[in-house]
Amino acid sequence: MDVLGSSFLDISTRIALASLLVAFALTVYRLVRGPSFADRVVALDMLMLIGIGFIGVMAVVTSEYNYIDVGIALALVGFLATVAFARYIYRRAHLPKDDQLDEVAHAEEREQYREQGGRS
Amino acid sequence: MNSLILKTATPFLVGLTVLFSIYVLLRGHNVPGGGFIGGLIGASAFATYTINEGVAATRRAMVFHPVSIAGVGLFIAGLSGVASLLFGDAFMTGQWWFPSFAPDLKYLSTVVLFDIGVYLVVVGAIVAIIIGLEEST
Amino acid sequence: MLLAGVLAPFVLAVFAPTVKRVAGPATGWLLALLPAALTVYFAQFIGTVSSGGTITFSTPWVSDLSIHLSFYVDGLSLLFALLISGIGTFIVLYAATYLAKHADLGRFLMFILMFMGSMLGLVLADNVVTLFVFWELTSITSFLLIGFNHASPRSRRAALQALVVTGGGGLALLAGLLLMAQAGGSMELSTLLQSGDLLRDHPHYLAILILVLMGAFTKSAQAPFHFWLPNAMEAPTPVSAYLHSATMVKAGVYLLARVNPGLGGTEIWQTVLVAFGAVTFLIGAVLAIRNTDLKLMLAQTTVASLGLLVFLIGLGEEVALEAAMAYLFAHSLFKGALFMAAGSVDHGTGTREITRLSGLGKAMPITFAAAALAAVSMSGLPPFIGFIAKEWVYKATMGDFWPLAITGVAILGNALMFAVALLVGFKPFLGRQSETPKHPHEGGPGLWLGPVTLAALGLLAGLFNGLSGGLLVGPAVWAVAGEQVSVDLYLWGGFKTPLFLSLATIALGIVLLWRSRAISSTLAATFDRMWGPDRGYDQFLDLLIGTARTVTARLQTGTLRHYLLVTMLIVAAVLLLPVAQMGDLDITFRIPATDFYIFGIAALALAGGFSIAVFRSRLIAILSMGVLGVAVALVFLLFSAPDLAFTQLMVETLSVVILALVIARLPIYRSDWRGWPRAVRDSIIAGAVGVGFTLLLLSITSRTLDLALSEYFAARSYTEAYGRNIVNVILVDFRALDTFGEIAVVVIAGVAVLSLLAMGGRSLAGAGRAPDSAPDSAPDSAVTGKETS
Amino acid sequence: MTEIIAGVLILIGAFFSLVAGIGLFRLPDVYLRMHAATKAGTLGGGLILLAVAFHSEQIEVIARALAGIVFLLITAPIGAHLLGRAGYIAGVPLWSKSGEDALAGKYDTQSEFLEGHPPKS
Repeated sequence: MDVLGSSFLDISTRIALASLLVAFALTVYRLVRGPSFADRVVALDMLMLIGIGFIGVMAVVTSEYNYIDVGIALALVGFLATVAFARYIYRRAHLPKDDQLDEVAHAEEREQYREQGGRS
Repeated sequence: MNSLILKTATPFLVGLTVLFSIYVLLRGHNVPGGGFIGGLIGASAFATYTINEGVAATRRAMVFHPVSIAGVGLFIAGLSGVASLLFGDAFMTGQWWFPSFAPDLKYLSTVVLFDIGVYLVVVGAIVAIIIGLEEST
Repeated sequence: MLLAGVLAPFVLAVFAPTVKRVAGPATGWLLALLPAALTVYFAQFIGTVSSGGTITFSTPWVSDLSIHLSFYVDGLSLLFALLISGIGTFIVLYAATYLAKHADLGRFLMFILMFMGSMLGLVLADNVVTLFVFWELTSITSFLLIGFNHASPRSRRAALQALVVTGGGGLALLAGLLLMAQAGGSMELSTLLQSGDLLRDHPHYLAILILVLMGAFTKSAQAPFHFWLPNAMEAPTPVSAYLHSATMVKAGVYLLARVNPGLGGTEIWQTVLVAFGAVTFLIGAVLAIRNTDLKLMLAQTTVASLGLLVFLIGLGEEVALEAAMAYLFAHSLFKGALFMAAGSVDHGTGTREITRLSGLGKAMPITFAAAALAAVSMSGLPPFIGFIAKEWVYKATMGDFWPLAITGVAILGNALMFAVALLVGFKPFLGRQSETPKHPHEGGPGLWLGPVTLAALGLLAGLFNGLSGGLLVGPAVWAVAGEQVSVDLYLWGGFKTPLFLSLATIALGIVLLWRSRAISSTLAATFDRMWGPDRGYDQFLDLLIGTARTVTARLQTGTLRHYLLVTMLIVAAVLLLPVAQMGDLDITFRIPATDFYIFGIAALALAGGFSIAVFRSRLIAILSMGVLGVAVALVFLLFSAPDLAFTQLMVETLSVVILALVIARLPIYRSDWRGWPRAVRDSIIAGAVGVGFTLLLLSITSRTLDLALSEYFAARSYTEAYGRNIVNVILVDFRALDTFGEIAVVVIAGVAVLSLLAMGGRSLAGAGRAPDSAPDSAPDSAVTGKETS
Repeated sequence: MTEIIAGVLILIGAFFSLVAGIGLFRLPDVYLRMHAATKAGTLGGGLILLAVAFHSEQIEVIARALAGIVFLLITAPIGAHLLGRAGYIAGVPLWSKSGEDALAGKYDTQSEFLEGHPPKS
């Protein structure tokens, strides 16, 4: 797999991939840790951007330029996911008041579940 | 979710995406792309449109019911297969037509027709599912 | 022409309902023309067949399996063909008048004609598979006919029972026939039966024998499988007269006679056939005397006579085969006549209970005459063919195979048959006329023409025994014995033991007749409590359905989680068990020498996967799946598979979007409340599946990959399909048919989702309430019909 | 020569992506993180796409790369806007040390009615 070209471009792509990887890791951290659900959606959106970065670099490295179509499609679909989740958060906010969206205390929900025998 | 900004941007984005999906579909023969991927992009375009503009707008935009679009797609795919029977080949063998005016145009064929059929099926079926989910509030 | 003969009844059957609508009362006469014509057609063969010749006909059907639609007419099949078409003529006539007022007479005649066609096909078939096809056709038409008045649950049960028993036997027969064809080296019976010795000492001989006997015994209602025949009396009388006395139940006997030259003659063949035959003969005769319903008595005597035939074929010497063929001929005549007479009595008086019938002679003179003649022939009194047949039976039992025992059985059985014959033939017609639900009256010509002719034939065949022997019974015996044997039937054979045995039978018969009322009541008392095979059949079915219900209840619990759990467990087992068993998976595990970032991405994919298992919120699970998907797509990309990466990303994100829509709609708990033990269990199973697939892939990649396929496509992709994107070219050109299947599935999936959403509308409408209060997304109870807890 | 430009562009792009990642990691609340993600992220992705365009020197690749960049520049801000709005309405708390919330008293998240600006319908 060692297709990286020689010279300056070679070095720069390696560095770029390394930093993209770190960014990817940080985004995954935020996605998993994110206190509120909105954080996680932001992380997902960031994930798409980093994906496009990867694709771009790989297009340059392998000079296989058809990859950027994958990038464009990813940008589009990433936007769709963000819109879908944003609307989900918005809809949830309008339902009868229950606490924060994330998994803080759900006491009454757990009791209800246990009353029903908690089997299903 | 009546964000004005979204409403203004959606038509432009959806239009561009549908164009892009058709582009990916038609060049699929020689370059990464093809009916299935084109269909997925088309489906996500209409999904965006449904989420932002609502189901009624999408139905108007798609003119026909999405499932019937999928049906037509399947019919076209079947037709392109059957066409090869007329030329005495087995079912689904590709028939190519090389126009005299452009001898090296290697594109007009039942195979591409089949690909378009696949595209319509994917778009129709997935949009039908998304509309179904959207509508059942 | 033979093929036309066999297929003609099927063709006419299709038009039977229309003929009924058009012709009305004359339907019987019109439709009866075909079987009559067939009888004449087959009759012309008597000349050639009786002089030893055979007629064959063959057209290729499935040639590469060497299955031909081939027919073969010799003495045996000609005798059967004549019986089928001859009696068929009268049955069609009889049925048209008997069911004249029935709404579905057209459909009934259609079934009868279809049965006639399949029966003709069966007796004339030469190719093993053709024989089996017609064999199954007779079972099916018999099912349709028994269950004709499908309104009554009893006839539905009887029809199903008959189908299950004969069908099951048919299955065994198919296996037996194919084994025999494979052992004998040819699919044609005529050539197969020449190589008898090859078959007899072939290692599979025992298996072939058992399977073929299974088929024959279930069809001809031998001992353990005899219970379906009396139950089949639920069918209208024409069916009982035609199928369940003269033709269909004889198919098993025909088969045994047909394969006798090939499979017969061994020690085991003889003992099995004689044993089963004798037992059935006794059971049938005893049960016959016990019953009081005319049709049931006749049905049990049929079972008895079938036992006698099998018993005679089992004996195997020429005399026994002559007796078998003669008895077969006589039985078809008198039993057919008696059944039709019983039908006329039932039609005329409205009841079949022998105890309530007496003194009908004056009201129904012609039926009485026919019934009397047939009964005398059945009881074996001279000068009827029945007498000759019984004489020959006694000559056969005097052979060297346990002579005393089987002669004793023969006498007892025949005596019982004698008593029943006279009971059925004379009791209802003699003495003072008893009152019956309907005022007794003679039926139309259609009703009495059949019984009279058949009974008369019984008499004529007896008188002109030289003719019937030489032309019909003789050639049949040649076919069964395998070589040309001289056969001459005679009425008077001098004062030899068979005559004395007949006299002894008649004496015993009269005694039984006189005490018949007492005997039947005592028998009834003892037999009713006993566990019969009929009850055994019901228990077997209940057991079968019971286990099916419990297994389904355990598997189909209705909650999606159980289905997923079971599926994943099976996948894990399939992947890991062979490894555990084989143990030595030669995996050369080496760290691939590629760039660092691939490991980075793999690590992040792992993080995504891990967070799905650990975190409790379903939303986090969905998003982590997103991470996993993007990471995998990037790996595809890094290994230069753009199409794959493209599709993966698209499908990944779209499914995340659809999941988001679903979560917002369905009343699902946002957080997944499985306790940690269950979460651990799920993770372990998921882990097992993962490890399984990894081992699978490693073992594949460590072997040298067979690149033949990729080279094939690479070479042809541009030259033949003018496309450089091999992946897409394969999808839409080389493997277009698979893609066609796949997009059909996509359409179906779309429609299915829509219908589910439309149907599930109610449970989704509930989503308006705060989703947390609703239970887990257990399916709408309307769908599973089971109240979810 | 184009290789040098491509290399530089990739480096800057990757750097900005990294900055976006760090921003996402360290910033205290969702609204600040959104800034990092959209601004730096889009810039990073855009530059790398630009690098691809330079490196390829083929017209249709450049066209597609530019289309991609335009696309990114449109979708990212809209996405961020939606998320911010939905987050605020859902009541995601601001970072304690950020200045006082300008909309606090004036914007009723339920009816989305801003004081002094009655909803048109």
